[in-house]
Amino acid sequence: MYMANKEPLLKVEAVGKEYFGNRVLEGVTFSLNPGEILGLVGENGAGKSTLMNILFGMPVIAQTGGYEGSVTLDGKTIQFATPFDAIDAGIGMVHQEFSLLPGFSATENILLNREPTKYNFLVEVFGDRIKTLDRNEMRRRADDAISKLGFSIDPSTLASEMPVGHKQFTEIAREIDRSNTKLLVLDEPTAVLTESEAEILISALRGLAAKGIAMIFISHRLQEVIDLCDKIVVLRDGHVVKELAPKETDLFKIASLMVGRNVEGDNACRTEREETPVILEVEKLWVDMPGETVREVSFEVQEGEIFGIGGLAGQGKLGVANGIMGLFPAGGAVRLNGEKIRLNDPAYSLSCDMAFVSEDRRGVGLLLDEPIDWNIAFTAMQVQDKFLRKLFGGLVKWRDDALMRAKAEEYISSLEIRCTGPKQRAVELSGGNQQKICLAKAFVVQPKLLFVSEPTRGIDVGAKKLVLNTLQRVNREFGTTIVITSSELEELRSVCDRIAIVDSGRISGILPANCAAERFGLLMMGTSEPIVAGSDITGGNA
Amino acid sequence: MKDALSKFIENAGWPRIIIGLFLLFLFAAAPFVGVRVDTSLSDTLVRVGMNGILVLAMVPMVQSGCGLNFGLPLGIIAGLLGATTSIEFKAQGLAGFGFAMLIAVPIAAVLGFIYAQILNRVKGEEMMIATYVGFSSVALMCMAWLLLPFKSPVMIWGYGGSGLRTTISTEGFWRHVLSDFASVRIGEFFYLPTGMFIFFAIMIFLVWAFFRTKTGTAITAVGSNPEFARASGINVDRMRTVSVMLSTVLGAIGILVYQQSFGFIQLYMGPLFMAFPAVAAILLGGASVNKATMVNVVVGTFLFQGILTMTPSVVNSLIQTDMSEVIRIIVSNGMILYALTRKTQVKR
Amino acid sequence: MTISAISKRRWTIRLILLAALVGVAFWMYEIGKEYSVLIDNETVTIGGNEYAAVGYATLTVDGDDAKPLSFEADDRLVQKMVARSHTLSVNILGEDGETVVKTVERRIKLNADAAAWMISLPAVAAEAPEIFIPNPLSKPQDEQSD
Amino acid sequence: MSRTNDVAAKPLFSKMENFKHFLISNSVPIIFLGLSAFAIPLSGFSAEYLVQEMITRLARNSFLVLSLLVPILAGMGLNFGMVLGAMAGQIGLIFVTDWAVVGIPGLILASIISMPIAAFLGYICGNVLNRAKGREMVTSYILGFFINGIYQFVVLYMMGWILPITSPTLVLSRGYGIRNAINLTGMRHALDNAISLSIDLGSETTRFAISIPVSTFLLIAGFCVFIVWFRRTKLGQDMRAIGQDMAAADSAGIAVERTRVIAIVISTVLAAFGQIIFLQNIGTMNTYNSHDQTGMFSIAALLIGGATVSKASIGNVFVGVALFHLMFVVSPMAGKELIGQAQLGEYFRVFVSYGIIAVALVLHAWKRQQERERSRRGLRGEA
Repeated sequence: MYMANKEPLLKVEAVGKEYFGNRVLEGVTFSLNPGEILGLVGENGAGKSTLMNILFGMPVIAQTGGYEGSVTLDGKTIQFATPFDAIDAGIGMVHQEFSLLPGFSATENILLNREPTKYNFLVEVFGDRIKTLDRNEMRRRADDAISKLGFSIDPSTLASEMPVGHKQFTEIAREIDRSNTKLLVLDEPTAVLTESEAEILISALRGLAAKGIAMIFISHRLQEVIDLCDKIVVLRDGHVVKELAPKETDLFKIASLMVGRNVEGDNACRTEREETPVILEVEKLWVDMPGETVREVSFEVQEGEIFGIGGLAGQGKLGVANGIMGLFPAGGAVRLNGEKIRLNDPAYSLSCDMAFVSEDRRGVGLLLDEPIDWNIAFTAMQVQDKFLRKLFGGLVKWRDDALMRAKAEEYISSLEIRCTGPKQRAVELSGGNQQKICLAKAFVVQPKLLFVSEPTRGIDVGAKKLVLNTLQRVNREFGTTIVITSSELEELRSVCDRIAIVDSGRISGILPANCAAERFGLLMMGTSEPIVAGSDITGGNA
Repeated sequence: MKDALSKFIENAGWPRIIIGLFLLFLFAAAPFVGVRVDTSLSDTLVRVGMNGILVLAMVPMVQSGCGLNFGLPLGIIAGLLGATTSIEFKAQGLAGFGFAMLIAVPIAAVLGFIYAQILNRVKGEEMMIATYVGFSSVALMCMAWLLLPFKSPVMIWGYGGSGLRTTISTEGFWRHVLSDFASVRIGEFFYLPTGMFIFFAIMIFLVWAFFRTKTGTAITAVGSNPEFARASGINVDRMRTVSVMLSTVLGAIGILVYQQSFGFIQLYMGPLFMAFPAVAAILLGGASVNKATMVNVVVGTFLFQGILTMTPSVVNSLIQTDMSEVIRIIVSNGMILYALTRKTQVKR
Repeated sequence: MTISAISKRRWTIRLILLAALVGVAFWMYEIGKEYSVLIDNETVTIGGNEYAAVGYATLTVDGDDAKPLSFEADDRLVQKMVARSHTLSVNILGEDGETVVKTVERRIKLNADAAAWMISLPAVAAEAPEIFIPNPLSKPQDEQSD
Repeated sequence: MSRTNDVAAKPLFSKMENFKHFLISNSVPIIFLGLSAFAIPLSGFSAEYLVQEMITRLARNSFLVLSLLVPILAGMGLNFGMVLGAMAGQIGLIFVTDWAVVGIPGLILASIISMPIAAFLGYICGNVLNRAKGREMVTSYILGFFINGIYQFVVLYMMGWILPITSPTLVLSRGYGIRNAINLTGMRHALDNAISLSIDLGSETTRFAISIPVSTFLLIAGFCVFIVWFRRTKLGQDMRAIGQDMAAADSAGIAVERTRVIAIVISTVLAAFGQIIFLQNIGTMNTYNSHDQTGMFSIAALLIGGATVSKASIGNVFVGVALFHLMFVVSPMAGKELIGQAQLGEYFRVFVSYGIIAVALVLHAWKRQQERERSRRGLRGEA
């Protein structure tokens, strides 16, 4: 399929990257020939996006101290300062988010800021931008790019009127139109497509590869990766675990490589907890949370349990807690201690002794501009009338600042929040300390059921440990039932009793936390068929 | 020391410091150009009392994240309706003033409620819309002033027989009822409208107290981060509605206080631009587009009214030209512009 | 063509156009400037020659017959003229004020400080070499008549 | 894995629905048409008078309103900062009046003088607006007031003192500062009358004579051609892109901030020319007020023509100017006939000017809020 005798188009050698002492990539090495398709797979946080950011010259890389190792394109070592340098060098990238202009036609979108123009005299006065657009040439080039893809879109359709699949094709056509594109990076291009659309895209990509364009294909749909790619690179924890040829592998092997770790083949795979009464019952829950849609989810949580919800980003795991707490439009039945919870009403959910630590710490979790004591006390004050003094026979509910400060000081010492005092504004704290405030805010309401989403995202190792320990302690000491949602499977496995994996808005399986990691891995890949424990997967290497 | 100074400058912002120094200079220069400091101070204080509550009317909306209340004319209209009605009924003295408030406040509450429903649908663009809602309500009321069936001869045009006059004197009704209450006169030139200040202080206390209650705290949180408030079970739209109604009611009370001191009720296009000095004053006092305190109100009103009082007298004597109008325009709008374009804005 | 050559050409063209714009501005000033010229019909002495005031005369500027100015002796009238070069035609009338005794045409060119001068009608009538005399009113007289 | 892609399902409009769509999308002009149809007979004005008035006012105002189109194209909303251009135009006129340059040369000279001033003010405005993204309108509105203060400072104190203005008809008797009213006698109708056409459609019984300022309309037509052409240039295309999605345009390598500044500069310079055309028709200039209402009236006219904050066409301009001024002319008389007070009609038109802007802004913001909510679900949210 590719010309093996030529020098590789792209050589990535020993690339490493650290963010603030946090190692995310190390010694990544692979190469890519013209016309070759490389599949890049790995869990969230395996380092895929960092690698792509390096390749594409995203400013964030340079701002955080650059990277180690070298990247060679066409025999030249590259060091891009901006994505535009990368584009000039012949790297095209199709991002996960569309960047199409809704009111522009397919043609205009494909040729955005690369429009062919015609000269007129005013150019001499006002510069090149006053050139008139050459509409015919634009149309011709758009047609060209689209037909190269082997797909038909009417070039005059507005992007706002296109189905999602066509938008994706338009995005790709935009990269193809660049005459110099040698390497195309596709980040989850099939995620929004229907199966038939995805098939068309796959065959179109094959056609492109045959014309000599190399590709890096990032997808969590492993079957596609196996079908399309010439070789597969598996990333885990910033390392290349293995480079595989698709012929010599299968879904299970890749999945186990991705999640890796122990392969003891724990046949027991059952929870040691004693059964307790069900506290939370979720039945056919759907949640319309942007980017994290929950389609149909049913599960039960037992009293005193720590229940984990895992899964890949964008699959809907975050939507569950947000939906139950009423933050996004939701439907279905949720029962707490057998009583039905009214959805879409945050005040009601809170009044049922449930609390929520949001994954969006700065957006939802904190009053950044207010002091720490406000942040901690606010929810309890509003929902449970704590920190209030009743004046004039309850006519006036007066805020009790002294009590708020005392409470804040209590949590500052018990959670080791590093700050100048209860009056420091939340915005001035580090991520870990902010997260502790979010936890304190939830603890103050003394919930029976606590939802915690992404409790350790973006905080340093020490704080991570403290946060998880605190959760376990609260669970043990107060018998608080906790539902933790996290992208980090290992974290879930270390603290939870049982873990549900969400894929495509549905629960693909619920397993005790001590089950083998690759079983969770397969569930994440959307393989919901029950696997006989101890079968062919036990032999996976690390 | 140097750090403290630069930090102070950073916190206060250059425009505020320049204007503060300018005012200081005006007071310092006054005796040298034959302007009496005690008269100027007295004038300034009277105007602070007159305008203070209108500036205070900015606070609730700023705190709830609705931005600067350019829709203040709406509250003023309610106040005007109260004032004209009380005169129609020949209500006099403190009771008359109370009667005017009694009429104005419910009207302001209703107008504020409607206004809030509009603002809740246009989050993020409140200010421009508030401006034009204010303007169009003033124009609508212009027609109403012509048509409303008022009969009192002190208010309607002498000859035409119908339609209210553009300015109506409150003389003989409730002119200076607050100002003269326990007022202090020191010497020939210094006059302190104690009653008005007591009233202003009460209002400030009430607003301050309101923001220490459960609801007030919720409103502050809505302004600080609406998503956080929502996740804490707060009905964001309701809190915004409460704040807008409060602002509008304060606007109505504010204009009544203004009128009793000023001595005249200005109808028709009079209220059109009244929001701007109030907005400028609170910003001058150190408020931002989404945070304001009582200190901001008092300091800002004093600085702004100080400039307005001092420039005509001092600058005129200094350079023999009346530049006060130009200075007023540049200072007030410059201040608003500065607040709107500051990069350090809390994200939404 | 290199980029610098293009930009050099462009800057040249831009400078030329800018100069042209400034030129147009001056040109517009030249052709659009309105002068209020005083025309004086008194006996004057210019360069040693005395020119006696004309009894009756009409004056038209640039052949605009619609609005002739009528002079009697010792009149001093204002005529507005746009741009600098003009042709004055003066009809000297007889005692009856109707019969044209003599017609004089005279091309004049106004200075930028036209307000400091006035035109002596007798001098024009006599076709004297110099027809401008100083304006006795020190301040520029620019009373607009509308 | 089946996913719903209902975005594409675009229903085919039936004829009836098409008509309904037309009515809804043109509801504002239609309402004003109805209002005028009601008020015209009441006012008792003759058709001849009204037609003549409309032609005059179209010639007078269209250029100003057209200058609003470019910033809308660039997604910067209604350019309340166009008063900056109006001020620049007035400064040009003050100088030209002082120099006593009259007629068409005077107008051209005034334009040339106002051009750099307007460009400079527009540059400032554009940069200020770049610091206030998302609230361009309120910022440009306040900026208008602020610059008005500086304008007053310059015109009222600098002119005749530092800036050489000598003509006693302009300078206040105190020796500096410009008088409140300036008579533009020399330039009055200079453009309108350069080529003008009188048509007499009257029969023996009815008089119907109107005059058309052809030259002014030619200039306006030229402007329209410019706008149509401008939209087809690279710069125009970039502005459209920025208007739709600043972030996407930026990631495609378009210089967003610079382009936005250019859009405002173009608008401001054109507004300066527009104000000069406006004032040559009026014939007198209120030094401290003429520009005040320029912005509001132009914006109200554009909105009445059916434009929105984010979308405006040349057609909106002419329909809007005609309808707005029809109402403007007719309403005082209609008010007088209706309740015996001309004042009422005058206040009514002020109310409409403010009200229409308020309504347009509310509708736009509301729609945007809804779209924001919908778009959260759109695009990639479906996974």
